[in-house]
Amino acid sequence: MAISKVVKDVGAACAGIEDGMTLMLGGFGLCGIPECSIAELVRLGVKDLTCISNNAGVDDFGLGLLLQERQIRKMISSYVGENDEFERQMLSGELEVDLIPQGSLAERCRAGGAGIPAFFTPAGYGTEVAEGKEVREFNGKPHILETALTADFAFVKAWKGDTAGNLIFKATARNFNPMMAMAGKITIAEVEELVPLGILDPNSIHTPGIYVQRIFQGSHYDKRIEQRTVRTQTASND
Amino acid sequence: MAISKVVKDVGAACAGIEDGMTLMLGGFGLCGIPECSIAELVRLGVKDLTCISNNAGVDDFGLGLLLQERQIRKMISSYVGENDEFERQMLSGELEVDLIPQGSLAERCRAGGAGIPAFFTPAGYGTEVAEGKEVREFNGKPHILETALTADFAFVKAWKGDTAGNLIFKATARNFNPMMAMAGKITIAEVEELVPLGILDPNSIHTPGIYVQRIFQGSHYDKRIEQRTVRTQTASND
Amino acid sequence: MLDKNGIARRIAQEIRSGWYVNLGIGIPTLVANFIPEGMEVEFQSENGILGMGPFPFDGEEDADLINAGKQTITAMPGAVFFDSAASFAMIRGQHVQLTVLGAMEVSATGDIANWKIPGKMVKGMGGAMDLVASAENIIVAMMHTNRAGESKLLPACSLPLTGVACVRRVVTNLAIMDIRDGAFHLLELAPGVTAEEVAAATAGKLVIPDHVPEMQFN
Amino acid sequence: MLDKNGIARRIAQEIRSGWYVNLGIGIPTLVANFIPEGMEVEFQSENGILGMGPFPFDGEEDADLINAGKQTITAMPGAVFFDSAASFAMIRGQHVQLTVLGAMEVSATGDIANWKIPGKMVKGMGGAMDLVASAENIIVAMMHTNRAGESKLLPACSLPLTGVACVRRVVTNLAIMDIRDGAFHLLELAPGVTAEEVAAATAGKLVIPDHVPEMQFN
Repeated sequence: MAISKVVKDVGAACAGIEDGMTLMLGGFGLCGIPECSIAELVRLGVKDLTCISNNAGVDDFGLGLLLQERQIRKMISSYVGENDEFERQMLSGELEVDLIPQGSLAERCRAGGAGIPAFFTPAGYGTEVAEGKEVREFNGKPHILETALTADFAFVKAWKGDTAGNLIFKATARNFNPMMAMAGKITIAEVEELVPLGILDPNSIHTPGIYVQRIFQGSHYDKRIEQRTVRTQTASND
Repeated sequence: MAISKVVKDVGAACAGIEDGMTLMLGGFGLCGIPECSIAELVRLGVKDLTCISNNAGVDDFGLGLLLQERQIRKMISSYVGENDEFERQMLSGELEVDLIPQGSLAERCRAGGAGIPAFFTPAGYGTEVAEGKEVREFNGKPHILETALTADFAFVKAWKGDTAGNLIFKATARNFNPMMAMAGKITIAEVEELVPLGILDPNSIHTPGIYVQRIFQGSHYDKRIEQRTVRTQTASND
Repeated sequence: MLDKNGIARRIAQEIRSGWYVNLGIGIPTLVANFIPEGMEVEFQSENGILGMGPFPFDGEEDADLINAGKQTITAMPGAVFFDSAASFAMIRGQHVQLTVLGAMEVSATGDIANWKIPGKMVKGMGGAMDLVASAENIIVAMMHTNRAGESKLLPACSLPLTGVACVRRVVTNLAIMDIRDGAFHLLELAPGVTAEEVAAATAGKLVIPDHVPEMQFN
Repeated sequence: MLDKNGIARRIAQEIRSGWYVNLGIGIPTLVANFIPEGMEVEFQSENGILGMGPFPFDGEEDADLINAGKQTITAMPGAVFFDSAASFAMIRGQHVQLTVLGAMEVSATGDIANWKIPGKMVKGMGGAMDLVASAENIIVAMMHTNRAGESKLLPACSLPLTGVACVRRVVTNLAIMDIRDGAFHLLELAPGVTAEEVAAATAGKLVIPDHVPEMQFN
């Protein structure tokens, strides 16, 4: 019989999170971020966090909310533009920042979940990203050794999830969520729609429930758009 | 506009396959194997092949058909039981065999497709699989360095595919097919059902068309069952 | 003395609610038959399914739905299918709480051999090397002696190894033993079996506590 | 002299049928607007889509469907969504035939810098380091000089590098140049631009052949 991962709300989901922990948070920009969990982290007031997330949100949304409250000691990301408070904290030295190539970040999370402690990649060779890292040539091309990333807690946001923790993401809101789900010692999934067992097609699951320890029905999704770009009806009729 | 990968039949799909090439073939046991392509390889009579496949078929089906015709010089697999001709050729030295742990085989194919030339895994440490390989300790546990696998041609069998080469596999017939699709210089997909563009849910594709160079509508699938196991109606009514 | 079903039944009692379990070919496969109804346990098969169900009814077999032993199976509600790389990511990443597998030999230091007899039989390791190198909790299910009557619990394995220092517990037709500090530690005896009989059938160092209880089946 | 759209239009002519193409933020994004109707080309965006379409109509934006520049987009028939690890598997594995990206500096040896100005601006490299280290075919799209009028085509980059010896071709508002043997080789001039003007705006070694044709737009 399937293992139930359902907890009653975001409060129950976030039990056990402490100061100084390492957290992973899914999302790309503001797309597919665990909005409810971030709000709860602000409410809990946990501090000295190391946050692994591709981006750092904007000033008043996403991880920007934790930055405003000075809850983050270190960010591990690939791109941190579009956030004035972030830039201020980083340039003043309040915030430690580790910038990682986006593909290496994704693969390092997957490796952390997949029991692969290290792998070689060409990304970053010859740049400051390679400093202190082993370099080895394969097929005549230099590669650097990158190590796995894991986290005490991983937070992911899915479109649909069932009681066994199986998750389906929507469109490009998938992004880093599946790998971070793999790499969390405890992975908390918030979903737009929590469905009973047997509803989701077993052939179309993006994250198997084995990676999810707690799941809850999220609410009040803002789903803010960072760069609203549209074309005009006329242009398309040409 | 999507890139069409459709070729008219298995003959067109297999153009360019030559003696001495390295081929990958998806499938686990007889489940999810590229039946039409294997039949064509027999018909073409290409020899001295190196075949990378989790298993070697049975005497009269799957890769066993190529073994019968002595077309394979070397097999790279994880499990080769259930095949008398295979055992005879191996013990007589006619056939070179490289046995690889199943998880390492899968990951090495993925690595080959993903541009990761090597990675560390604990599998096989302390066994003959580790002979000649670099050993390194991570988190107090010894790991061995495994390298990527690629192939001149990869053959995969999918349940549904569209003209852009996007593939969906069914149940456990997925197995090695997605990683081998990634690792083939030319990947040939045969499908039970070839559908027009826009029919498959873009959220539920297992193998994106970027990995598929040629796709064709397969026919006459035998889908043989290796171990038919059933329970009786009465037993279940207890 | 236990038969194969008895071994499987005893191992089933080791399984806890909330566990993901990988069962190998042979005796381990039988373990699934003894999980209490309603217990939250999911079976993983490394060819690509989580939530494996019982064998199908006659006529309902699906060639596309098999387990790692190539047997036709069914999927439980909440099951998931995935590819082989994803499957071994779960295994290597230690997301599976228990692995049960058979063996040809087990050593008193926890080594296991189960994939090759040089010059005679080479079936391959399949997923066994990944499983034993990765799992934190491995139970070996096997007969205590081979067909020639020789002990399969040895000071050191004579066959090519599948993994080193990885087996924690062995359940045989005679007994349950834990492996630590270079010895088999007798935990429970099969019904009707004496510690002396286990000692006689065990070539590796065997530690016998003062009191060894008989296995209980609930 | 070309404007940004002119640069994008000229780069579009480099694209061949059957190619998968990754377009970076800025000028590269505009390239998609100049692909002939019906040409078999698919755009990849590294946040997880293959088969990216044009911007949505007003009111049809979907917060869950964006490109790597965080802009709302649409999906073409035959599009696929995937996760970030799968996306960079495609990129790192060289399954994408062309990468077009912007730069702050490019050197005559093919180095590129586009992610950091020490002490001033640190936005991060995003996917750029993976893209430039992996792609076999990289075109840089940028203005020939910066706002201060200084050349962006240098003997060596002064800013922290994004990748080394990776850029093969540069398309600017003034010209197209190939990079090889430690020099920029002038291939085509933008309409109304002379080789002397390009030479004056190029700090790195520039090789000017006897005859340099003007860009043609079809």
